[in-house]
Amino acid sequence: MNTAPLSLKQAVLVLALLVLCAPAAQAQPDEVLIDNSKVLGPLKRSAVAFPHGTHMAALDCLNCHHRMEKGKNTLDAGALEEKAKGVRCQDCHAVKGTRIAPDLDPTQTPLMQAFHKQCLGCHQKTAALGKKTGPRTCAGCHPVAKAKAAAKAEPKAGS
Amino acid sequence: MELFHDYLDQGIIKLSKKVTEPTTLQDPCNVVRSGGLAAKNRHVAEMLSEDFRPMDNQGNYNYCCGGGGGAIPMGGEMRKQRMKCGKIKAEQIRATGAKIVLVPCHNCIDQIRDLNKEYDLGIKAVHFKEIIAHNMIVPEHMIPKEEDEEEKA
Amino acid sequence: MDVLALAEGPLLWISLGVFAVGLVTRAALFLVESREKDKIFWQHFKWKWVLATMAKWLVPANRTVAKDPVFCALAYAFHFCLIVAPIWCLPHIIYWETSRLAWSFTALPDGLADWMTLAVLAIAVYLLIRRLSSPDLRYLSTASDYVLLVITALPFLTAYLSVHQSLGTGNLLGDNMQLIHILTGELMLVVVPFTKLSHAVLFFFSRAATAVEFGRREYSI
Amino acid sequence: MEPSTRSKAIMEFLKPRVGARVKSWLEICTKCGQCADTCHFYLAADRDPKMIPAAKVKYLSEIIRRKGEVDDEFIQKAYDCIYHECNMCRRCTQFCPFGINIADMIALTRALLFSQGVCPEALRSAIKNYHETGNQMGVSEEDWLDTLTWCEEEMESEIVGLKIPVDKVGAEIMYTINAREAKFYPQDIQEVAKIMHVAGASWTVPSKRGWDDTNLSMFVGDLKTSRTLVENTFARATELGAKKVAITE
Repeated sequence: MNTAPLSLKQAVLVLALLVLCAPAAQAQPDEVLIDNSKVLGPLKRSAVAFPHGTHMAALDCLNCHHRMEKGKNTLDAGALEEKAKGVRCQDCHAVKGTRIAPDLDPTQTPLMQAFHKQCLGCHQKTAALGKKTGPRTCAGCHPVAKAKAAAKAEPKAGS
Repeated sequence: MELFHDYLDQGIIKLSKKVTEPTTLQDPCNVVRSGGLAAKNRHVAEMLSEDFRPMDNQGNYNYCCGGGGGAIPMGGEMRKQRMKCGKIKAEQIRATGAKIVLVPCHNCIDQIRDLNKEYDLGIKAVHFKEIIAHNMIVPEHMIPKEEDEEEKA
Repeated sequence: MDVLALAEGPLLWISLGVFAVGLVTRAALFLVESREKDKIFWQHFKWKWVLATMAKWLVPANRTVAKDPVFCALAYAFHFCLIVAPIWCLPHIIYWETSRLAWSFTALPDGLADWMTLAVLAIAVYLLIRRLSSPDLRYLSTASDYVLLVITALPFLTAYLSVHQSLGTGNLLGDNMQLIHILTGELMLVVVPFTKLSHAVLFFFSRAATAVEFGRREYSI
Repeated sequence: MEPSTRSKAIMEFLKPRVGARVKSWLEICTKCGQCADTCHFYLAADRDPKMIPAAKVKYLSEIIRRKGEVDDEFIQKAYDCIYHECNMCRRCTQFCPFGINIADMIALTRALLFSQGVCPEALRSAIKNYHETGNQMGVSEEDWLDTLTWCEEEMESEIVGLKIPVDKVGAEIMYTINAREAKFYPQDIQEVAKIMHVAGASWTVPSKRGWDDTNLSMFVGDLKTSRTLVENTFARATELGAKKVAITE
């Protein structure tokens, strides 16, 4: 058992970190805005601007995208296309009742927790090994200034 | 004290009269705070008095008179401090306007009598037993008649 | 391993361990030593009195509240916020969720946690001013009384600064506020068992001891 | 006495007596100051911080911190505080949020000083009297019985049939007094006799050690003498088969 979902042995499947991921040959968006407000309701912290490109440069797709069966990631990297089912995290991990494919997540890890485990868990683990890695603080991924700007912008747009 | 309470409460001892002057009551630490007799203490005082005037903090949270913890039997060496710290008790007594302070404790009574002199309280500090013995109804057969007559004569 | 990894990894576990084991040890030592030296405590022990004293003093239902309502109201609020906010604030729960223990529980709304943090800070400032302005408290206080008040308040101050990035980004302090928060929090946890802050558990034993002694005069419990 | 010998003696005295409670109390006091205005010494001294109950235990904590290594001047200061600035009334404990028992610690400090031969002279002589006669005033058994007899005689003229029953076996109440009454306030004895007689009480007064219900040795922490005194009284009550012991207060 460990903080990183990749090592969750009991599970059948799990998530996709991100909104998209196509075959490696295709052009990948460098940055993806992770905004799950549709699933989670209004966000408490700013949506995460996820640098997908930077991750692709350092990691394999299957380091993050996963579908665990008997401790093995059985996801086919070649099938990772942007709109494919099972590519995005919320396809399997969701808050209760809104899960698209509940049978695919027997660990019942809610979406927000899945993100935190996947991102923060990996960053922490990598940092503990002394390697360069991404942010490990709340504001590192959810900058406060952005949230404030968003909050200001919204009422203006409404008026 | 508890015994006196029960005697008075159960009518074993009856009083011929109550104290008419305003009274107040000391709560000795060892009888009240440590002895748990606050209610009975007050009840005795009320049974003995016509005009009972409780002090501030009457009962379990009353101040010490300043004579406790060996202060009285320490004698002279403690006298100065005893008079000083007793100021609070003296003020409490003065605030009630009472003329008689009922004090069911030998330590407290010595201290309060000293305070009376020191702070000019104009009060008399007395034990319950003094009032009871003085004001109770003595059955006819116990009163020596001849002597009474002799005195009158 | 960088400082942050150290702080949120081994140091965090060590400080939580020192805190928990320390307090349990203090409690155990009290029981063992009192069995030996405070026999009177056990000879007269009655749960009735102990429960009565807790019911009076764990909530503002005692005579000291009547004597000094302002101080007591603030002191109770201080302790309530001090305990509740750190346990039920969202970022801390996320730490539990991503930890090996994978504990998860419902968080306080962010706004409420924020207000509780500010309450702890405001009351800490009040306590400091009170300590500095009263001749009595100045006379009683030793350096540790001031230091411990600061140690207690710091995690709350840094929590607020960190959550709101109040010091901005791109500067040493602002960028490292979460690290500072973690370190100050750990410092507080570590000192609790060894200082007057051990009243976190010893409060219960001290109150119980006095309740047992005052037990037959139940008003005094 | 050499300081080092004294410190050894002090620590030996304290070791079995500083238990979990005292240790916790000395440690957890947050100096919140709530005890200050509960103390009549503090209030009467115009709120002198020195008189705050929480400040008065500093001698005990200092002695423990210094491992008993204290000089005569320190002992004198401690003496002045614990004897002249505290009545051990426990009012502060009633208001302490933690229930810290200051009076207990003052009593322990007094006992510690007593173990080092330091205590108020008047109390020392009372203790001597206790040992010699069983009462604080040094009243001999003869004088005591004498006092009772003339108290009885004087009262007989006021109340018909009044008796002060001495050593009556099987009486319900054994009455004890403050030895000061025997010496200075005999009318107290007479008043009680009158009340008892009118109430028709079954009562008695012991003639031997135990009739003085004061326990001044307690104030200096001489628990050995204290114990003997209490044992005396209970021994008399047992001998006389009394169901209750009434004390003079």
